[in-house]
Amino acid sequence: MTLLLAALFVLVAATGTGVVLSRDPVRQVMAIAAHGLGLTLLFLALQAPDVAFSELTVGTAAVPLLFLVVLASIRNDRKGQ
Amino acid sequence: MSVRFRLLLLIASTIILLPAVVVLALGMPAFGAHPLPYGDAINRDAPGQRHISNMVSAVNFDYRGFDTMGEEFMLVTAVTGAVMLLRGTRGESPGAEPEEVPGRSVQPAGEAIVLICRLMLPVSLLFGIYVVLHATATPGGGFQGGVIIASAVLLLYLGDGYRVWRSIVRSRLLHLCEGGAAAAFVLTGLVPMLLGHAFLENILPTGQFRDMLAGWLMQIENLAVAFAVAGGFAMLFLEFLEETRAPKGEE
Amino acid sequence: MIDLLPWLVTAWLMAVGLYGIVTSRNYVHLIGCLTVVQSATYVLLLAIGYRWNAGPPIFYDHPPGTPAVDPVVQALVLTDIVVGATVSALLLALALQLHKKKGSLDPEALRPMR
Amino acid sequence: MTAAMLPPLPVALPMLIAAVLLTLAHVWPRRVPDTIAALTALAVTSIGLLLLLRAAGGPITYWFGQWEPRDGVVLGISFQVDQVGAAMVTLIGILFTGSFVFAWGFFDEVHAVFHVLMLMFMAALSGFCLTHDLFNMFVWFEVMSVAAFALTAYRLEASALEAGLNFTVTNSLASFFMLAGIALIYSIGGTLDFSALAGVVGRSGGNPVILASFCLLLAGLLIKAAMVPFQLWLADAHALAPSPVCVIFSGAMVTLGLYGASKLAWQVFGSDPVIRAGAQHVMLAMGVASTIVGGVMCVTQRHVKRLLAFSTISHTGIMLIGCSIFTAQGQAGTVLYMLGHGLVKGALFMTAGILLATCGGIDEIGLRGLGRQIRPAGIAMAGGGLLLAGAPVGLMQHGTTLIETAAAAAGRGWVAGVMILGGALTGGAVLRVTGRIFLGLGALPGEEDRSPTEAEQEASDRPLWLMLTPCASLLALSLAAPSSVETFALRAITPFIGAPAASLQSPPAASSHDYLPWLTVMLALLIAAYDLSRQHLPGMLIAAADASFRPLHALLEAWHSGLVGDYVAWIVFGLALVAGCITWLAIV
Repeated sequence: MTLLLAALFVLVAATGTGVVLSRDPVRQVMAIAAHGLGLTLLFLALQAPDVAFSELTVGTAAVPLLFLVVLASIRNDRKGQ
Repeated sequence: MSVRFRLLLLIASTIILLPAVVVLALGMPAFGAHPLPYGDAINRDAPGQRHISNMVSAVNFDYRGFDTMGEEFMLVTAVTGAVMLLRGTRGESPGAEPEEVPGRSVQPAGEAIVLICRLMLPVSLLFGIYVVLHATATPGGGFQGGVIIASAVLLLYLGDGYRVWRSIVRSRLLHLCEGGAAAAFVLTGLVPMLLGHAFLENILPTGQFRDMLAGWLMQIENLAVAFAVAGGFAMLFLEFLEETRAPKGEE
Repeated sequence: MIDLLPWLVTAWLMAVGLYGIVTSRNYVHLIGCLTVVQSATYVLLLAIGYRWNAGPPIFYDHPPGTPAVDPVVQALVLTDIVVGATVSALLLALALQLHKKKGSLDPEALRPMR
Repeated sequence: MTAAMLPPLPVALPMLIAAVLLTLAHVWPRRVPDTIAALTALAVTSIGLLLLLRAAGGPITYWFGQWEPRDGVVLGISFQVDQVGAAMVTLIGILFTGSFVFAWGFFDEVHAVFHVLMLMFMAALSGFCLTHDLFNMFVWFEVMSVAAFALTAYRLEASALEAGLNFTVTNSLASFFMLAGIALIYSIGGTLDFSALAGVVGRSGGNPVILASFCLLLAGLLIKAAMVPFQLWLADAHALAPSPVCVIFSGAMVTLGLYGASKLAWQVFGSDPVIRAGAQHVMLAMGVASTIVGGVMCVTQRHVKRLLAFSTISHTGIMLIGCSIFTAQGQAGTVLYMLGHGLVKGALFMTAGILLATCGGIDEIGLRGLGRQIRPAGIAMAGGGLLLAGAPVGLMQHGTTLIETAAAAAGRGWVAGVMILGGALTGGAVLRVTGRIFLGLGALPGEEDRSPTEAEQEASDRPLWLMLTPCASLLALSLAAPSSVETFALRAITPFIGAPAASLQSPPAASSHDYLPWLTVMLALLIAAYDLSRQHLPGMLIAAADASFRPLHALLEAWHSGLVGDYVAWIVFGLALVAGCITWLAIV
């Protein structure tokens, strides 16, 4: 258990760093989803299934989707001009 | 100010904060082994007092229900603000005719995709409702279930396309979902008060332990949250997706 | 080691997120960094509520009375995650509108009243 | 309905109305939301007044869901209504009533979004004032922030959107800091109730975790209160939000950050001598810096709303100085100053709104002499300027007297000088604006010519009297303070600072420096007169004065760069300074 938790804590730190370091917005969306997934696993290991569930639906699905939609419409905007 | 100057500021801050963080980390109570009087009291008393098995829901919808009311209104506020910003000059009238953005190839969705989406829609809708209803027994509840329901509705867009999605998902209906649910939550507080109890006091019978519908007033609050979250997220999806289309008649 | 790790990870997520915000050249990227700072607070809260060899605070499969972790912090985080997402949506909406008006998302190019 | 039901109502009522408006506004005639919103605000005002009366006998505690503490464990959330909190709720109600009347017919959209957001804003501000639970305080802090973010960008113009983004990013960080602080103290105390937490702090004095928790909470709340070096977001947000919203921002929201900080410092962390000493020094330093920076920036602005925004920073700095004394007298003075400043600043932002509506602009230099047709607005603005400068009447002056006496008693009489400087600079700036716009003076602009400005306009089809009435009422309310208000404030402050009633101090002897208010007003008039008569003064003098002042102005203006990266870097630096100072004092 200790090892698993330690590994997941490190994973979350790594994915969070990934979100910051991926400067290309599209790649960043993937990083955000990965970070959300990492958090979900960590929360599960921390015995918080409710929170993990919430993070899974929001952090790995809804928020990245909104980011993608925004990026798509920005691309459209560029083409329109 | 240049980025270099900002980084200097950050480095200076790090030099000050780093020792503080180390001292703090060393001074923190032992991970996983320190007393948690509040949580323990809930874990000890809530099953008996509230007859429900999910302690997180007990905290959210009963002991600290007032916080959840605030959170629900925060959600409604944020969604209202985002929708106001997105509609902006576009106005509210739905583009009945899907506009096509020049230079963007619009392929009709393949039949397989349409089929999968149509199949997935009821399944995920049911799953969302299941998650909502099991708030007091097992992991799940209005917050998570609401997001799932909103995402399920989004499958309409992916499968059947813009026109069907727009004709089924009406923003007025979503406003009703959100606003009505928020009003219902306040009423679960006000009605007990008008009957001579405290604000948000759980005056209904709490039902059987481990029963799906245990904790009556909590169920109502849970449903209110589910409607607000589902309505709010569906509204966000709707307005953001609308943005990917050029306004009508601009070509 | 595991005693310190949660707190150090929290501090790291905060620091790296703030670094990202300060150096960001794209508002969408900046909003992503903001969610990283926010995730730090979730990790901190849940780590504080954790307890070794205890189950989730849901007494469906285990009878009440079995050791369980703190449900209060979980309730706090649970609501905040969903609400945090809507605040991100608000920020994205702001950024999107701004891009429509100014055609740019670079914070260095966008300064109010100037 | 009985009186025992009052405490939740300032929150529940506006929320219910907001939810109903959101659901039904599109089927109602246009003016219905205006009416309902104004009536709700009026109802909150009267609830605040009733609470003020009922709390006279001691604070009222209200447990939500009937979860009273059992066996010493606090299970639920409570409101604790003392007279200070009730007075703040009353102020919020008054400001919102004024703002809704002022904005009558201003916002013509179908969904009454403006009213929904404003009502949520009001509920959150009231909840923030009354709550006795740390996480609940955070919830209301977030709700008020979110409503404020959306309202800032309401005009949907590029600048307003940028200001909204900067505001959202900085203030979201503030709430993350607060949440982290809450988590830290929860790890030690295992409770969220103020009283229970105070017990925890008392038991485990000097614990670094509690120290860190205090630093994070203080930083979060002072970002909201816009104290140097956290102040950078404020000028953008206030300058670009619609004027009815600015009334609330400056009058209530910013000062509530300070109110929250001092509430926590007294009610939760008050028993820790290290934190208290640290907070005294940090608050004093930040207060003095804010007063001066705000004052200097204020006097060099030409965009009237931006000018008023900087004056808010300056005056909030004065309030922070009042908090930093940590005596009953200083705190009582701060509360009076908050109330008076809220009313005066609200009225001033309304005069700015009148300019936007009738003259179609907000740029002081561009509007020179154009205000001659709306003389009553000029009188209101001049009155507001004199009150800001510290004219010896009204609530603000009573607050100033108490703070100055308390500072002298604590051996820091010199802060009176800083307060005079702040009052003179901000009052002088407002008087200069009045003279230039309404009298057509000051043909040759000074340093303010170099400040940023922007064309702006607000709906112009509203009758002048409708906008002037709330403005004049706010000014009249701030003047209608009987001389017994100081005694009243000293009595009301005892439960707020958690002092036993026995330690109640006798009312202060009349200040021995009766000439001080006049000195400030004279200084303000001098500053305004100098700026307005530049073309008549010898060129050598002007050039010398400008040359010595310009670098300072340029530096400060460059600091308020409008770049979110800068703002966040300074926030981190500010957090480091706060933490560093308090840690240093803990070690020494």
